[in-house]
Amino acid sequence: MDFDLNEEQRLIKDSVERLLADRYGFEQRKAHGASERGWSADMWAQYADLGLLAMPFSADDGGMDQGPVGTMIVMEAFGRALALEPYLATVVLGGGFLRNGANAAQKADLIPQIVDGSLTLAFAQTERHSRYDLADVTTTARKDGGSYVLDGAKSVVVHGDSADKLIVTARVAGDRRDRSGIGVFLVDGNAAGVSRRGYPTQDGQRAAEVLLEGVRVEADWVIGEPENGLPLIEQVTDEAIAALCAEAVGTMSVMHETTVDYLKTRKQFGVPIGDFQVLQHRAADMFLMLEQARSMSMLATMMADEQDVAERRRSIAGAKVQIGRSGRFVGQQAVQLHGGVGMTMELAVGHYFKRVTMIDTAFGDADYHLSRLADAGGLIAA
Amino acid sequence: MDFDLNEEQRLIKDSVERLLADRYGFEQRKAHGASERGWSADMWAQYADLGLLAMPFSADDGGMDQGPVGTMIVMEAFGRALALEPYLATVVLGGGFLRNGANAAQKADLIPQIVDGSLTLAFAQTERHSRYDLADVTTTARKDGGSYVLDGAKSVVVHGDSADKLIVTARVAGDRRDRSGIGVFLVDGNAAGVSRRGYPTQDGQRAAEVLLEGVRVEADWVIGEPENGLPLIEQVTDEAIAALCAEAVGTMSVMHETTVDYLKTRKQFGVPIGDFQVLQHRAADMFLMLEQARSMSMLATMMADEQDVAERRRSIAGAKVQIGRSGRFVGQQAVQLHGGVGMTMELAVGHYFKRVTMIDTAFGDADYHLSRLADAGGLIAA
Amino acid sequence: MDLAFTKEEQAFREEVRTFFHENIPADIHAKMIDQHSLEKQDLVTWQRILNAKGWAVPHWPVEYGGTGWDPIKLYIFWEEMQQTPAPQPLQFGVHMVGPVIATFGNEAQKQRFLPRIANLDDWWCQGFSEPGAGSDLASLRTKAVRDGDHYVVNGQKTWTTLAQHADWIFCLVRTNPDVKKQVGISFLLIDMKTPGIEVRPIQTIDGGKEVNEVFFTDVRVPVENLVGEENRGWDYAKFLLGNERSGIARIGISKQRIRRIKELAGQEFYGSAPMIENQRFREKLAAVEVELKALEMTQLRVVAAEAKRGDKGKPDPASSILKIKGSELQQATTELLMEVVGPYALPFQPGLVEGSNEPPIGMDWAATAAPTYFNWRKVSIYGGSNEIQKNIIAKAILGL
Amino acid sequence: MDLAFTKEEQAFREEVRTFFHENIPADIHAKMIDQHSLEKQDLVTWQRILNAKGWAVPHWPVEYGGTGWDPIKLYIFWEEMQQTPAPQPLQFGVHMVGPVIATFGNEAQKQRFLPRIANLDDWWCQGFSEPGAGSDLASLRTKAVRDGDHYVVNGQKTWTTLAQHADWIFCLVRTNPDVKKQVGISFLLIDMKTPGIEVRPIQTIDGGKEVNEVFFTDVRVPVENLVGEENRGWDYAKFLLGNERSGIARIGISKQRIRRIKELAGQEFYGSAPMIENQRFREKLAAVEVELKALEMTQLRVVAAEAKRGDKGKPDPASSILKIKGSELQQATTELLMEVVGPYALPFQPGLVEGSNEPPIGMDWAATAAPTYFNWRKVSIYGGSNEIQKNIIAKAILGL
Repeated sequence: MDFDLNEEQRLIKDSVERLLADRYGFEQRKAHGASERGWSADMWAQYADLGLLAMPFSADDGGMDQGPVGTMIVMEAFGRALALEPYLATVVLGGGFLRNGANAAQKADLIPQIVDGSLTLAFAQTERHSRYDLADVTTTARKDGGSYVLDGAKSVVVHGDSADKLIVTARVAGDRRDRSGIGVFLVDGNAAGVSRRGYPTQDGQRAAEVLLEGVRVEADWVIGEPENGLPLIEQVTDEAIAALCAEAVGTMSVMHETTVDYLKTRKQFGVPIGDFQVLQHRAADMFLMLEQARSMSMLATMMADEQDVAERRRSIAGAKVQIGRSGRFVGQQAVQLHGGVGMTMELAVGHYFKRVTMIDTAFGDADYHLSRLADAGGLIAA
Repeated sequence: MDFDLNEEQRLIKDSVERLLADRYGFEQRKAHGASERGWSADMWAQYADLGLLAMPFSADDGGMDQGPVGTMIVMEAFGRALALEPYLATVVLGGGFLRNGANAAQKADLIPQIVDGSLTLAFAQTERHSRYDLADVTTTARKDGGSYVLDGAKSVVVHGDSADKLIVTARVAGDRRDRSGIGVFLVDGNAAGVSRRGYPTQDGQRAAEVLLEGVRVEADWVIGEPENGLPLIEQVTDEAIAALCAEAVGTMSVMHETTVDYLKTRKQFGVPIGDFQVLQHRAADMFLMLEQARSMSMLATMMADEQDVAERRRSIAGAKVQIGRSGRFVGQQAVQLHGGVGMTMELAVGHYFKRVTMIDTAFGDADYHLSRLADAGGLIAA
Repeated sequence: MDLAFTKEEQAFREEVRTFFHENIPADIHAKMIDQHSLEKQDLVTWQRILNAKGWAVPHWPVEYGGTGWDPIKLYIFWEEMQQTPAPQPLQFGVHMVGPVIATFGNEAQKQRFLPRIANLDDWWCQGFSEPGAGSDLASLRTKAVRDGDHYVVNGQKTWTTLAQHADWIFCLVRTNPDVKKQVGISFLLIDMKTPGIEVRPIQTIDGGKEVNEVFFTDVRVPVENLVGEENRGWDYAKFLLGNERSGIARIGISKQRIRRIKELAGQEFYGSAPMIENQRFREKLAAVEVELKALEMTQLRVVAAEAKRGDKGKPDPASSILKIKGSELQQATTELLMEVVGPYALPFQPGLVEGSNEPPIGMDWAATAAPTYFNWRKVSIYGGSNEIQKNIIAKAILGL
Repeated sequence: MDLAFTKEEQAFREEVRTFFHENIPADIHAKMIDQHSLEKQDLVTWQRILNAKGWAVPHWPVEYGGTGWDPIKLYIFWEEMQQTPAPQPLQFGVHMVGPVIATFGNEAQKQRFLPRIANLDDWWCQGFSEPGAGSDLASLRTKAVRDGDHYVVNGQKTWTTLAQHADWIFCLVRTNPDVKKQVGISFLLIDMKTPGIEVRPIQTIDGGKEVNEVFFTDVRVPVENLVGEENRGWDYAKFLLGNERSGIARIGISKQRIRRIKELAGQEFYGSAPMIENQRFREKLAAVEVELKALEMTQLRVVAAEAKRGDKGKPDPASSILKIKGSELQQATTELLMEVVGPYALPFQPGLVEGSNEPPIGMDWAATAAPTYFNWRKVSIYGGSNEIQKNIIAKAILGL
């Protein structure tokens, strides 16, 4: 057991943090977000140069083989910078489907395009009534000769407006909410029958509603088994949740640091407000919640590729619970301790608060995962 | 709407508080509790003299017609003094069954005996596996000519060891947990077939396990309808819960006052510990929780005899939730702020903490009533 | 002690409820239910409906338009308005400067301003907060220097809600810099059309622009617009803030929101069953309802005590409980709605919040969930932060 | 970074777990599971089993009986002991005075005391707290005056756990009253058989008598029983308290309690179904498990950092997190058990807690629920109250 980064990991961490420190200030981020796609193509190219887009892929596939720890390092840095680029959508989720489910030809075709920055992806999963249930899929994929024809609607597809290709879940058999019969399909964003309506999100990113009307997908572009894709989908979303946990820790760290600084510098009644014991203890409580979240982010990282699926799912659910609760507390208190200015778009803290709030709603909020975890028997075997 | 006591109520409150202030100091209480029955027969006689034992009964029955507000006044004073006498068991519960369910002959026989202090009662309801479910009754009452024969075991019967008579719930028909078929029987404590094992309780009172083996009860001593006693049982326990809420408020008030006094006088690091802002805010939080509990105690009092049964039950459940949560917070913080000495039997605060803890477990804890309330649609109509 | 409302009080509740429901314009009612932004004209319309009925300013002295209702009736009136839900009157006039003018203003000021406040002919805003002052309100630096029969005002105010619509602003200004900070402050009424006033919006994290900065550069204010005595403004401000605190529990609003959440959580067929059938969610909701019911009783106790005392001017220090718990519960309802809306919290649709006709992403009520959650973080900050309220309880009630 | 335990660490865990389960006497194990009181002889028996195995004092320097395990193995060892559940070694010897003597004592003291601590030949208790001192430990007033080759000790200690069994007590005493309170304190070892010592039990609210007052009247202590230097006792005390804090999370104990609660809540057929089938209860439990898992990871991070630094003497200030959260979770498990036991929390059965054979009221495991809940309120008070721990975090970590 070793919580320290090795030399290579340390190098990655330093380089991504340096890049973001240089290029992702508050005003720069605002400019990136104001662009049409809502993120910076230039930064994306730089991530490619740094090798960040190659991180989780195996060396055989042209990647850097950095595993979940590598993803954790990048995502925590992205969380600290509130970076807007589709790293989670493309590298973690999209890359996750390729790493865990794709055949050799698919890998050989697509992974190099991700690595060199020329391909972005988005995961089209949520539907109007599915909420957080990954098995609740009504979009259909009808087999028609050597291809499938997809019909349905996908909702709140993060980065779905700018993605080159969409990874779409669709039902080839069974009823709504059946665990079997769900396939994973790679769909070109501009394919005939695909219409996308993009819009901004609360946290300054972008998403899309995606309509699929008679969209034809060649059988070559099915990822994994079309009759039984759910275990793959669960594996990849668990990896994505682990990544989001790390991002949330980065987000919370900044809110905590900013708040402690504010307590030291902001004066009221003639003294720094950090002299008030109640606010000192609040900052201590934030620290405690942050460190508990960091611990569970590490657990999620450790368990993201655990072979025992039930144990993986329980651990990831537990991590999401802690992240949701810590994020809410740290975010709310960061705003509260900043007072009115914490509520404005002029200060960074409010933007962090919004992002950490939206991380809670991604792939199931804290209460959702608490229920899942409780139903699965909790984290401590009886 | 008027939250002030009227002249008569004020008089009752003053007299009971004065009596308890004079006769129920810390050492005196210890002596009362150490007696064989665990409470003071002498105090009981004085309550009778003051008319406290006549409070809830109608004037026609020889009572003082003071209704739920009268009970609230007495119980809050008892809570402040941690009085040990079986007022709840005899006057509120026992008297409640007589007021709400007894026929004229039963009232004429028994109420005068309660009022003059010569009769004490206890409510034998809980069974080994019933938890807080009033319909979960397996004790049987078999009709045999003009009488019933009772068999079963009742558990944790508060003041059941010293009570002259027991009010026993037993099933005349139906299966365990059926809502119908439960009767209420008045059983002499020394009747043939009754065996009682008395013991002390965590809060310094006494209770008993009661075994009923072929106990014969004349039909004259059935209270209300033997086939359908549950609504009566629910009415009376709701009244008892309202009374317990008032007792808890008295208990919490003393803990809060004692703690604030302690903060003012106890010095550490050269200053009164009440100078520390964190402890000031904790005391403010205790005050807030106390006042919220007081408000719900008033609501429970107001609703104890509400005609709309569903609304009564929801309000009483809501009050028990607030009392449980406030009691836990105020009790735990009172001990915490007193530090080590708060954990000893030498200071009153620990005794109050234990009583308020046990009030939560009486007739259903906060979580139990929260479930009941939620299932009944909450306090605010959709 | 009689803990029930009297028959008369119940009849009164029925009367106002019926009036509100029968007289609120349908479009305004719909915006309130969906938590969409109101336009200036919406508030004007509603206020004039109330004024025509004689209910515009029921809590004011009868000679200036008040109804003479006792505090319990006033409580019922406001609670029913919140539960309708109907717009609250613009507080800066009706609840803030109006009572100050009625109590401390001279006769000319009363005649000039009060009827126009009651009819919302003048839109008022509040110039108290300044950058960097926060909870230490008295440290304000905007100064007013006497020059003939004018004051010349220079400085900056902030968090000025709805200043973009305002005809008038009431300001705390420093008229004597050489004394203890509380005793050199005056209370001025300033016409927003006076040269030298600039209003700049502050964008808040919910995407709204309801608050502003207001800059004063050599703004000349006639001395007749001074309320009461020079350098006594802090007393008037404390009077005003005390009034604000006792109304801040907003129990009717929280009740209405809980009803709305129950309705939405019952409709929504996310997952295998509506949210309301989930035991955890139902119990979370019930727990909020219990606290809200307790707070309502607490509020009524404060109101009844006030009715008994008869001195409406001095707020009960227990009103700090109303502020703390009231704001916590308002925030709790926004969190519950976030849970109901789930993944549809994410889309940012400011147009929809402002009531445009663009097609919504997801449920048509989803757009306001996250902005409301973000926006309502303010209620534990403003009006004296909850931390300040606990200081007040510790000192004024507990003597610590 | 490798967040998993190594194969060797896993094998080690298996080894100690097996040893504990195979070697703990059945009667002691049963008492631990039911949270019944242990007798003195139980602790002695278990300690000698450990000592025979060479595991009595694994964290001590190897020359005095330590095993040389790194901090992670030590963590595994203690966690497994807690989870067995087996008795914790009497901390006053093994964790408190032992390391102090090993680090600051002279050779004669080491030879004389350490082997007897390891074998529990001497029962030690702790004389730090005094009436009225509380968290301000350094304000202690028990004084020791040099008289030839003795100190004469007068004063009073309190909260002295298990002093009724003690052979020895280690005390902080004031040897110089004329300097700043921290610098006039010495660390003395006192034979409990010395004339002038009186032990009086303090009854606690759980009905237990594990703590005591200890009175010293002209107690003559040979100067050879001074540890380290005169007036340097505060340094040794800080060393000792730092050791105490990092062990105070007691994650193994909370884990074992959660297992026990799951078992009991699964058995119990109260109402229409076992408690564990109630969604609310199950989620409450899961929420505690999540926090406990997070704390375990936090503990491991602290342990690993310590292993890296190698300076076991200086506690990580992050250990304050372990104290706060650890105590909160220990208390949370006692509340969960209270919920499971329900109405059977009420009977007071001190005999059963002490292990008598009287027939229980209700379930045979019910008797300890309420006393445990009451008793464990202490864990947020002692060892530096949780409020003090937050002061430490604010100052030492956050620089506030």
